[in-house]
Parts: sequence; C-alpha cells; structure tokens
Amino acid sequence: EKIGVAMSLFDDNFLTVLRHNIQRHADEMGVEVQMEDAQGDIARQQSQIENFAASGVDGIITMLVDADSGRAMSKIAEEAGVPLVFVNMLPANMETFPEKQAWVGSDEEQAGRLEATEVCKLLEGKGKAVILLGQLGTTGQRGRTKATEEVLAGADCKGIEVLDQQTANWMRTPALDLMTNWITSGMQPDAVISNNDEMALGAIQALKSAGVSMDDVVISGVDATQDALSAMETGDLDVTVYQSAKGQGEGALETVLKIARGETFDQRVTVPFELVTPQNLADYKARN
Amino acid sequence: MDNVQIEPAARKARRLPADLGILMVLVGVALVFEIMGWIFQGQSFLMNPQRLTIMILQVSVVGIIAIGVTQVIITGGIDLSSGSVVAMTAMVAMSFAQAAGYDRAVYPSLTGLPVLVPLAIGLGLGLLAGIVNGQLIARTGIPPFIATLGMMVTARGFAKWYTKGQPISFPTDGFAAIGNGALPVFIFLGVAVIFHILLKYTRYGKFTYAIGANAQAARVSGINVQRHLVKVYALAGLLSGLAGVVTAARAETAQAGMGMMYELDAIAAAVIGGTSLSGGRGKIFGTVIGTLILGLMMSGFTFLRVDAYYQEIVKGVIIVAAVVADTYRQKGRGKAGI
Amino acid sequence: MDNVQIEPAARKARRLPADLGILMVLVGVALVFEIMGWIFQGQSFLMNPQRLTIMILQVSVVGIIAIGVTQVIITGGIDLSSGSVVAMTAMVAMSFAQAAGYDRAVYPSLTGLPVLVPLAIGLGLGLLAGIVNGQLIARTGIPPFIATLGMMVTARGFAKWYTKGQPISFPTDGFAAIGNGALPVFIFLGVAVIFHILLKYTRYGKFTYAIGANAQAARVSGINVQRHLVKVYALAGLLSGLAGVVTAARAETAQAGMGMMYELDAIAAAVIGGTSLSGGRGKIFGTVIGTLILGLMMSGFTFLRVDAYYQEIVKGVIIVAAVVADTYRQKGRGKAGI
Amino acid sequence: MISERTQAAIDRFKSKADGPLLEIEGIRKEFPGVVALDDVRLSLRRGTVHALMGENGAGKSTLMKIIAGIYTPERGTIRLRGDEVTLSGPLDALERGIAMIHQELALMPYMTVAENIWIRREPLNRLGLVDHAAMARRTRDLFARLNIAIDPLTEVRFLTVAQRQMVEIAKAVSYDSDVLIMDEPTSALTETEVAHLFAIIRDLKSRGIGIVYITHKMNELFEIADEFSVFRDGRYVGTHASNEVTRDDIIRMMVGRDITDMFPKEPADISDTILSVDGLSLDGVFHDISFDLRKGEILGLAGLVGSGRSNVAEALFGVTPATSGRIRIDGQAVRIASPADAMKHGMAFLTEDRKETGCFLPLSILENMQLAMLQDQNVRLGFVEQRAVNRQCAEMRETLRVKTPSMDERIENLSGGNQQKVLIARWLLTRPRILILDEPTRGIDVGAKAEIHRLISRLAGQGVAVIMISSELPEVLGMSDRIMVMHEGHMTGILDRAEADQVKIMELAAR
Ligand SMILES: Nc1ncnc2c1ncn2[C@@H]1O[C@H](COP(=O)(O)OP(=O)(O)OP(=O)(O)O)[C@@H](O)[C@H]1O
Ligand SMILES: Nc1ncnc2c1ncn2[C@@H]1O[C@H](COP(=O)(O)OP(=O)(O)OP(=O)(O)O)[C@@H](O)[C@H]1O
Ligand SMILES: [Mg+2]
Ligand SMILES: [Mg+2]
Repeated sequence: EKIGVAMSLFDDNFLTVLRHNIQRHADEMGVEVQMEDAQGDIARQQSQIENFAASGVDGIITMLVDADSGRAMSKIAEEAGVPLVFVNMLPANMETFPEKQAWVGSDEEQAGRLEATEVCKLLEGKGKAVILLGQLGTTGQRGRTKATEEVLAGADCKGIEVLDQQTANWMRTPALDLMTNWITSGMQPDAVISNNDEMALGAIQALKSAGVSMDDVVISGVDATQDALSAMETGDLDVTVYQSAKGQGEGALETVLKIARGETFDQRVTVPFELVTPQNLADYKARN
Repeated sequence: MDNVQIEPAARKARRLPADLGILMVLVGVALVFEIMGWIFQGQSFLMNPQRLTIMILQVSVVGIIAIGVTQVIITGGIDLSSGSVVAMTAMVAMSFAQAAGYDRAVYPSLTGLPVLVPLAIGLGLGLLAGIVNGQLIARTGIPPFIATLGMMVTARGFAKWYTKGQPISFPTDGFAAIGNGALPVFIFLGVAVIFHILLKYTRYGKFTYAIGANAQAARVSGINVQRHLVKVYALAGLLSGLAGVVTAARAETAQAGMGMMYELDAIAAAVIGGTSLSGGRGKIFGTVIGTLILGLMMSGFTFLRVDAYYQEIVKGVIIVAAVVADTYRQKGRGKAGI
Repeated sequence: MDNVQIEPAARKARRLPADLGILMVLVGVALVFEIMGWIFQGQSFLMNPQRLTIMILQVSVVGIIAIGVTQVIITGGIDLSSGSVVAMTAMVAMSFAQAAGYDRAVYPSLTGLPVLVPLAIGLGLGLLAGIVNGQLIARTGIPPFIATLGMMVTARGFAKWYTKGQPISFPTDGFAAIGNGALPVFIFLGVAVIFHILLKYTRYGKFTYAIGANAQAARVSGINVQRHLVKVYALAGLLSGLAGVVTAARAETAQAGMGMMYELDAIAAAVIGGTSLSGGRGKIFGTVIGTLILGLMMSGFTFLRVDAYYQEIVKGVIIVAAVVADTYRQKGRGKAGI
Repeated sequence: MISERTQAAIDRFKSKADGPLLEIEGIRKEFPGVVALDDVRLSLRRGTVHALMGENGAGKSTLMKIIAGIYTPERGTIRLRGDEVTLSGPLDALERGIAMIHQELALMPYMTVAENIWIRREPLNRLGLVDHAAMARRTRDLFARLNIAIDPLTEVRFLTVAQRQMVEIAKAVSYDSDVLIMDEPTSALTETEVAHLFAIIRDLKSRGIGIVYITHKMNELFEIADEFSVFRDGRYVGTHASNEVTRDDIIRMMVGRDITDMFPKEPADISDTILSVDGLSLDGVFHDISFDLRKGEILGLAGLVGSGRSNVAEALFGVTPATSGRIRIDGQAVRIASPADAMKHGMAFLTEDRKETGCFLPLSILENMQLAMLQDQNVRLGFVEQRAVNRQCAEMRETLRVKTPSMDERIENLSGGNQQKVLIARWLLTRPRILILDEPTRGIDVGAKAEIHRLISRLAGQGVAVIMISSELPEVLGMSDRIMVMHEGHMTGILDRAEADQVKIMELAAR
C-alpha cells in the first residue's frame, strides 16, 4: 500500500518528530509512504494532495497548513475517492466530513489552556507576564493564544497582568531579540508564556544574559522537544506541554489504512496534550 | 550605405524566436520525467490528462502574477509585492464573498453577495496597490525594489491586521466556482493571450519595451515615462488582485499567509522564460513556459516519489540547468559574451 | 579649466558624501522613536546602552550578509542564496561543534572539537557555495538571479536533508562564545571596516565598481571579468558562512529554517543604504546605515509596544519613507531625473 | 488630433511670412557647480543651416537640449515662429515641430529599426493594434527617400555605429518638423556618408526647414552652413555668415588664440619592428591582414564605414580574438585571447564606442582615468597607490585640458568631447608600447584636437608604435607614416606617407 503524506512544514521541530513517527510506523508495517512539504503554503498543499490523487495512492494523510483549508482538501479527496486523514490540526469542516475521512489529533486550545493554567498556578494568580506569539495567523498561534488569554481572564488568574505580546515567528533567535528588547525597555516579567518551546528557549537565553535568575521567572512553552526537556532538566524551563507525536502519527497511519481496507474506523481520534513539569519530566525524556 | 551586408543565412538564424530554446528545455524536462516514469513507476507521466491539468492548475496563480511581473521587469523594474498583494486581496475579497447565513462572517450584514462584488473589490484593491507602487516609483524616483518591498511588507501586514490573523472562510458557491476545476487554468491562459497581444501589438507594449531598453531615449522620443510606468505597475497590481481572488476561491478560504514567496516564483518564471532583469527584453510566451517548467517539476517530483528532502536540491539544480541549457543554445547562435 | 565657474557654496553642498543623507534618515527615525518614547513610555529610547547594543546585535547577522551582498550588487549582480547558505552552514558547522558527551550528537565520535574546526568548516562551506555561484555566473553567463536562486533552493534543501529536519543543538562553550554578548556586533563592524577598505582602497574594489558600471568597458580595460566575479561571489559566500556560524552560536542551535528571508533583508539594507541595483554604485557605509535602520525599527516597535498586527504595515511605510526622504535630498542637489 | 494638426499647419503658414523661425535670448542654465550657459542667444531662419561652434564643454549640447524640451533653463526666452513658448518636455517640443539628433546615440538595442523610428507614432490598424507591415512599409519609404540601405526589421543592436547614426538621422527627419537639431551627426561617419547626409540636409533646406548643426569639423562648416554662432565657456561670442570668415577667424573666436598647425607631425626615429601581423582573419568579418609596425611609427588605418578597421583593432587587442593568423611582438609569437593578455604586452586600445566600451558612466572622472593603469607598478599588495596615481591623473587632466570642476565629478556629467579626453588619458596612463586608437578625436574640438595630435606625435617620437583608425582623411594623411586601407574586410593596400593622398586612398577604399 502507498500512502501520501502532505505536511504543512518540514522545518518545524514538532512536525519533524511527527513525520518521523509516521515513517517509522510505516516501515514497521511494511507500508510505503511518500512525504511532501507544503512549506506553509495552502495552495501548494492543495496541489500536493491533487498530485497524490493523480498518482493513485491508496490514502492520504495531511497535516493542514490551516484549519479552514480543510474543506477544499476534503473535496479533492472525495472527488478522487481517496481516503483522507487529517493529522494534528483539527479541520474546520470536521462536522461535515464526507465518507472515508477522519481526524487524528489534539486540540490546540487545550495546549494553551494547560500551559496557562500551570503558569497561573506557579504565580499564584498574580504577577506580570509577556506572551511570545508564533507566526501570526497560524492555527497554533491563534488557538494557543486564545486559550491563554481566556485562562488569564478567568477569576483565579485575573491578577496576572499581560505587559505585552509580540510575535517571534516560532523561532529561537527572534525570541532572543524580542526578549532582550523587552528587558531593555525595563520590563521585568514574572512569567514568559510562549506559544512553543523554541521561543521559550530564546527567551531563556535572553534572560540569562541579562543576569536574571531563572528561579525568579516562570517560563513556559509547548511541544516538549528534546532541547526543551533538557532545559527543564537544568531548571531553566518550568512548564511545557507534551503533544504525542507518536500517538498522532501511529493513529493517523492506522486510521488511513483502516479506511483504505474498508474496515470500520472512528472519524475523530483525539490524542490529548499532556502537561510536563519537572515533577513528571522523567516520564517524557525517552518518549519523543 | 550600400556596403551594409546582412547575410540572409545569418539573418534567418537570428529570426528564430529566442523563446524556442526554453520551450525545448520544457520538452526536455518533460521527456526526462516521462522516461523515468516508465522506468521507476511503470506508467506514463504525460499521458494522463488529469495530471497535465493539475500541472498547470497548481502554477496558474503564480502564472497570473508572473505575467504582470514580466511587463514590469521589461521596463527595467521589479515587483516584490505580488505575493503579499495576493494575500491582501484574497482576505478582503473573501470577506465580501461569504455565504449567506454564515454566523461568523466578517461583515454579517454583507453575506451572500453576488460574485461580482468580491471580484470587483479584489481586482480594485490589487489595482490600487499597483497604482501606489507605480506612483511611488514614478513620482519620487525611488528604486522599484524599495517601493515594492515596502508594499510587500505593508500588504502582508494589512492582510494580517484585517481580521487580526483569523482566516476568512465559507464563500458563496458562486465565488468558489472561480477556483473550481480547470477554470484557473483558463483564466491564466486567457490573461497570457491578452498580455501577449498587449505587449506585441499595441503602443502600450512598445512603450514598455522602449522604457526598459533606454528610458532616456524613450523620454526624448516623447513618451511620458512616468505615466506609463504607473500604468504598468497598476496592471501588475490588477493581476495580483486577480490571482488573490482565484487562490481564495480555489482554497475556499483566505489567510494572511497566502501567496508567501510567490513573487520570487513569478520572477523566476519570467527570468527562466528569457526576460532580462536589466530590462528591454522578455516575452509572455517565455514566461508561460517558465511557469510550466516550475509546474512540471512540482508534479514530476510527486509522481516520481522523489524524497521531499531531495526535491529542493534537485529543483535548484534543474532551474539552473534549464537556464544554462538555454543560454548555451543562444550562444551557439554566435552571440558574443561579455 | 580656469574657465569653469564654480560657486563655492554649490560646490561644498555637492561634496557632502551622498551617504550622509541616509545617515540623516537614520538619525531622523531614531529621533522620532526618542520623542515617542518620552511621550508614550516616559523614558528615553536612545539613552540606554543596552538597547543600542541589542539594536545592532539583532541585525548583525543580516548585516554581515548585507556587506557581501553589497559588493555583489555593485558588480550589477544579486545574491539570493545568502539566507539559505546561512542555514546550511549553521547546520553543518554546528554538527562539528557539539559538546563532548552529548549522546544524541550528529557525529558522536566528533564531539568536543576545538572551536576552530566548526568555524573553518562553516566558513569553508560558505566559500564553496559562493564559488559555485560565481563559477556558474562567470562561466555559463546565466543571470545571477537564476544562479543564486538555484543555490538558494539547493542550500535550503541541503540544510533540511542534512539531518532530515532535526535541529542540531548543544554546542561546546567555545563555539557558543562566538555568539555571546556583543561579539556578533564586533564581528559585523569588523567585517564592515575590512570591506570598506577593500572596496575603497584596493584594486579589488576598483575592479568591482568598474564591472558593475560597464562590464564591457571593464573587459576592454584589461580586467578579467570572469575571474573577478568568481572572487566577488566567493567572498559573499564566505560572509554568509560566517553569518551562519554566528547565528548558530548565538542561538546555540542550528535549524534548517534559519536565515529565512535574510537575503531580502540584506538586499534591502544595501539598497536603503544607496547601493544601486543597476550596478556601479554603493558603499559599505551606506549598507551599515541601512542595516541599522532595520534594527532600529525592530527595537523601536517593541519599545513602543506597537501592536504586532500594525508593525508590518508601519515597517513597510518607514522603509519607503526613508528612501524617499533620501532621494529628495539628493534631488535637491540638482541631479537630473530620468 | 486633426484639429491640432490643422492648427499647427495654420500656424506654420502664418509665420512663413518671414522673421526667424526660432529665436532664443538670455538663456541661463546651471548644473550643480557649473554654469553651463549664461545669457546666450541664437536665431535660426527658415531654409538655412545654422552651425554652432565652440570648444568641448562650451554648452552647445546643453542649449540644444533646452530647445528640445529636455532641460528647463533658469532664465531666458524661446520664441518659435514669433511666439514665445515654454516647453514642458520633449513631447511638447516634438509636437511644436522641433526634432533633435542627440550627440549620444539614443536607440533601443533590442527593438527593430522600424520600431525605433516610429516609437510613439506607430501606425495602428482598425482594431487599434500596431500595424507592423505598414510600419515596415513606411520605414522603407523613408529610407528610399533618404537613400539609406538598412533592413527595417533588423534589431538595432546588430547595426554598426555608423548605421545607428543613419537611423537616428532618419528618425529625426521622420518627424517632418520645422526645426531640426543635429548634435555632431557626423562624428561616427566617414566622408562618403557625410556627403550622403549633406545631400539630405540640402533637400530639407529646400523645403524650408531650419537646421541647427553642431560640429567640430571646420570643412563641414564651409560646405553646409549658411551662418554660424560661436560659444565660449557658456557665453555667446558672435554670429557670422559662413562665407564671410576664414577658418582661422573661427578658431580664434572659439579658442581665443591661433592654432597654426593642426597636424604637428614630428619626424620620429622609426626603428625595429615591434608588432608583426601575418594572415590575421576573423571568419566572416575580415581576412588575411598582414603588416609590420615599427617603433616610433604611426600607421593609419583608412576605409569606409564597416570595412572592418575596428574589427582588426579589436582582434589585435584580444577583444574578439582572431580565428586564424599570427601575431608577433618583438619577434616572439604571442597568443592574445583577451585584452588583459594584450596589455601584458604593452598594448593599449582606445575603442570607438565611447558609451558601450569606454565610459564607466556612474563613476567619477578619476576612477575612469585610473582604471587601466592599475597594474603592478601602481598597486602594492593589492592596494592602489592613490597618491602617485592622483598625481599622474592630474597631470594628464592638465595636458588634455579636461574641462571639469573636479576629478570627483561623474563622467556622465561631462560634455562628449571631455569624456573622450578622459578615455584617451586612461590609455596614455598605461604607458603603452603599442597604442591603438580608434577614432581618437571623435567629438573633440579643434584646439584640443591639435593638442592630441601633438601628444601622439610626441609619443611616437619616444618610440611608441601607434595604429590610428580615423574616418577623417586629413587626419590620417596628416599624422600617419604609412596608411593601410581596407575594403570589405580585406586589406587593399599600404601607402607610404609620401605617396598617399585623398584620391589614392579613396580608390583603394571604394574599389
Ligand atoms: N547633467 C549635467 N550635470 C552637470 N554638468 C553638466 C551636465 N551636462 C552638462 N554639464 C556641463 O555643462 C557644460 C556644457 O556641456 P555641453 O555638453 O553642453 O558641452 P558641449 O558644448 O556640447 O561640448 P562637446 O563639444 O564636448 O559636446 C560642461 O562643462 C559639462 O560638464
Ligand atoms: N561581432 C560581429 N559579428 C559579426 N559581424 C560583425 C561583428 N562586429 C562587426 N561586424 C561586421 O563587420 C563589419 C566591419 O565592422 P567595423 O566596425 O570593424 O568597421 P569599421 O571599418 O571600423 O567601420 P566603423 O567606422 O563603423 O567603425 C561590419 O559590416 C559589421 O556589421
Ligand atoms: Mg556636446
Ligand atoms: Mg570602426
């Protein structure tokens, strides 16, 4: 069996892990997979899915560039009669899926909620925070930020003041620069809430070189990448959220095969996010 | 002047259209994919109408932009803003194209409008962006690179700001129809034919080439260089607007990140097709071929299951090789180097 | 020559170096931020040495590239590959810079090497990429846009392929030290001084300008244009390699997505600083100022807490305004238009 | 459109009565640091040729550009057919019946001859599209009228400099304007084409057109001009009928002193053969060229336009290496594959096309002058020894009288003749042993021309071997020790100074 995998972006750390998990699982099962990189472009992804359909694959797995583009992708696959499984990102047309389509993933807002709630707890509901945003307009940025804002607006966390929020495009160096700029402007946040781990790591570097003690600031991210877990080990990073690349990858592959083989399948498979803190760090060190 | 000799043979060689070379490169690349298709996949690459359509379909948006960019480059300018203008017009057009009754519409009272409204708004906004580019370049004399770079950043910013990063979705069926099936291909080819005629058979076209070849000479010949440049950039903007509408209709959603780096693909298509960045030279036909070469590669790689990690490496090599092949062919015809 | 009338005043005005204009723009933008700082934030923007350092620090990598790109543009060429070469060299250099004992190192047996090894490898790889660019352009005569576009795509592909997309982290302390504190700023400024001297006082520089001003005349004047172009692109590649090392050291990680769009920022810095894309004109000093204007905006926006969604719009407008201001100042000096 | 034309026709008719066609008074034009024109005047009558004379940089081209609507003067009035006009731009001037042939060629290389001529006035068909067939036909008609044999469908880049010049002339004529300005139209033409041009001019004159004619060639003045004005340093000196004055009078008006000897050829000590060319050919361009050149000798190269003189020079210097044949320097066979090779053997080559292969337009005069001399002696460890270089350049500027406020001025802003001087300086500064000059005095005023001739002669006296291509026969005859004549890529003879005269040369050149 041949499965086409259309990923939104190869450069992203978490997606790389997800991709490797799909590949590894496919190798174990003797399934042939072909990966494509949409480089963050919806139209490119659309074309790749069309190309897969035209070259006659048995099924397609896609990690969408954006949730709202789900409908167009569904239509292509439906017309070609090819099974389609969305992985990780929840498509906007989830409720109106045609046959032979499913979603396997996690809810971005849940990640933001877990992260912000834990930060709020560590701050005991009061203090000053800055938010590091991912690339503006992306689903991850929107979902995680929205949940974070909701949590901080909640009754328990109202005491936390958001000093500023700016984008660092998911990347470490821009976050390093942004944080340094904040520090020089005289901001002394008690918490840095980041849309992902890479940016959190950049913030840590900036704070460290400004001589801020890592015990005084709560730093949080999402993804639980290797670099992030190492940073947590050394006590720099306080909170991250584990997204099971393994669970999503294997689930997606198995679901698409089920559809292709005409077996019964679930249209919605959720792999929950899990909160990672120094207390349960050891459980995750070996996972990804 | 009786002593001016132009040997008929030499002249004939000269009359061979230069863009035939790049057409041969296109055919060459296609054949390589065809042969490798039989070897590795046991099936034909080209004898698949669906694949041929997709091949053009997936580059038609870039192609539409590339046509506008070609005429800009012929004047000796450049347009870096096209990709961002695509995003901006896609967002704004889509916000007036949302289906009736969609409760989260950007303008809840303006849903279910006839398709002409978002189309006109999209084209109009693109045109406006183009006029701003043109006016900046013509009036202030700043380099086109800077003017359109400014527009690139600004239009992208506008697209993000417009709905604070939220995508805009659920268009009316009428709007979605613009991107349906092979319609984008026909739009692309139609635009190509129009601009081919425009550049080759109208004064607009002659002025465009003249300005690029020698702006000073064009001016002393009585051409209003400033005014013409505004027109050229305006048309390029209009086509970016059209591309924005098509891409939004095709994806049935509009997002601030759309059209990222399309300007580079468009410029590449033009240059692969023989348009000279120093101005005065270039043809729409060449740009269409250049666009198709890009499309061919995208389809071909997926078809041959080239590992995504290698795809880009191979793509870079093919682009260079295509232009090198074309350059050598032209040199063979006796052109002097530097 | 006795008969040439020179009004002392007019002459003095003209002798003011042209890049002073853009320096004034830099000062102008800085003052605006300063004033707005007092109004909205109640504190000085400029009177903060730390902020001044970070302002340069965050653009020093782009600045290093921009210097190499400036000399390329002076020859009438362009280098689109620099951002991708940064990613490629960052990845490869970092893979030889991993700390001893890191169990997931790319080359587990090659950890804890002295800092000179990854540095040399990074610079060497950048140099190699530059030589390939230069040879392609000089030998085959394809447009620099295409040659470096090919390298841009290829080098980015290589960076992704190298570790199949995995980031490379945990450098030795020695390597990380390259990016520590204000060292990148000194590297940037050091490179700027060297290239300023190179372009202004050496034969290499004179030839670079001559080729960009008129390649044919340069050849007839005895310059080996091909060989010189290879040198120019090679040096640009070397600087991209240096930028790759610095950026990896600074981030303490290397990722395939690094340096994305840096080529555009670098070209923009050069053009804002007065380098002409048609060749023959440009100065390192201008490029440094252009780079600083970009840095100023980044710092300034954060300082003033400009809404993230507006930032890009404002940035685009400032870039254009800066160049327009400079152009007008030069026009005031009576230069003829087109 | 039609009413405009009619109106113009009426206007022309009205002014036909008499009074000057074009009258200019009190014009002042400044460039930063230079007053190019100050209080100048000019009066042009119908059916006459009015020559404009003056040294390089006197302001002739600048005034013409003002009349053609390209520059706006700071002060002064322009009266056209009796009415005062303010020209808003080149288009305005063209529409009022003023056309101009520019000193620097202004054509679009990648467009055809026909497209170049009719730009902005392309014939359109019923659909409003450009009618290419009609355009070619019109071009052929125009060329037939002017007796020019160039294919209208050739792209301009394939034409020689002379052919381009003819295209420019045809283009200007095609406007059917009342006022025709010609800025050094013959600088790229040989005598045959000049005669051809004069026939065209006489025809235009007889139709009542007024022509302003700029030239540095005295004989042309007497042949074609009815009257002439002289400018000096941006100021008006005087106007006279051309049959009232002598050559020396004019030179005195222009230069402010007498020039006794235009061709100050000094006897040089002609010694050993330095360059020996044997059977040199470039396929399809020139064939079997053989000659010897000795130290201290000046070898003139004569021939019609397109006879291949420049091609031979380019081959010798390695610009376009020959396909067969042998070059020996000091008796040693050498391979010259590029200009760099040629320069290693002590050669220097002033090319004929100032704009294409000469000037670095965006660069300063200093940069332009010093570029070729940056070989080993003026460079140490890669660094240019700027002080020594500056000194040599300054000397050269004095010698050649380059008129400029400063060495840092962009060469672009110099007058045509002064640009030429800078290029000559560039090559003299390399201290060549073999100096090849292709049209060295193109566009150079009489005074400076005599100066350059003296310089060439002096160099020959010092043992430098010179090859000089010139389309001005008096120059070739006056300066050369021997004259090689070419015709259609073949060498048709070498004449000694003693036996050479105009008739013999023309016989060999036209054959
Ligand atoms: N664009 C310009 N900027 C600055 N100076 C200029 C410009 N154009 C001309 N000049 C100066 O104006 C003066 C007159 O130049 P012009 O070209 O009119 O001379 P000319 O009489 O035509 O000389 P030639 O016989 O060499 O063609 C010269 O000193 C020249 O350097
Ligand atoms: N690169 C080339 N390839 C083919 N033919 C050429 C080339 N260059 C010149 N020619 C032709 O060779 C002939 C000789 O040209 P050349 O310029 O050497 O003549 P010339 O005697 O120097 O005349 P001119 O006074 O115009 O310089 C012309 O007919 C020209 O069209
Ligand atoms: Mg002149
Ligand atoms: Mg010649």
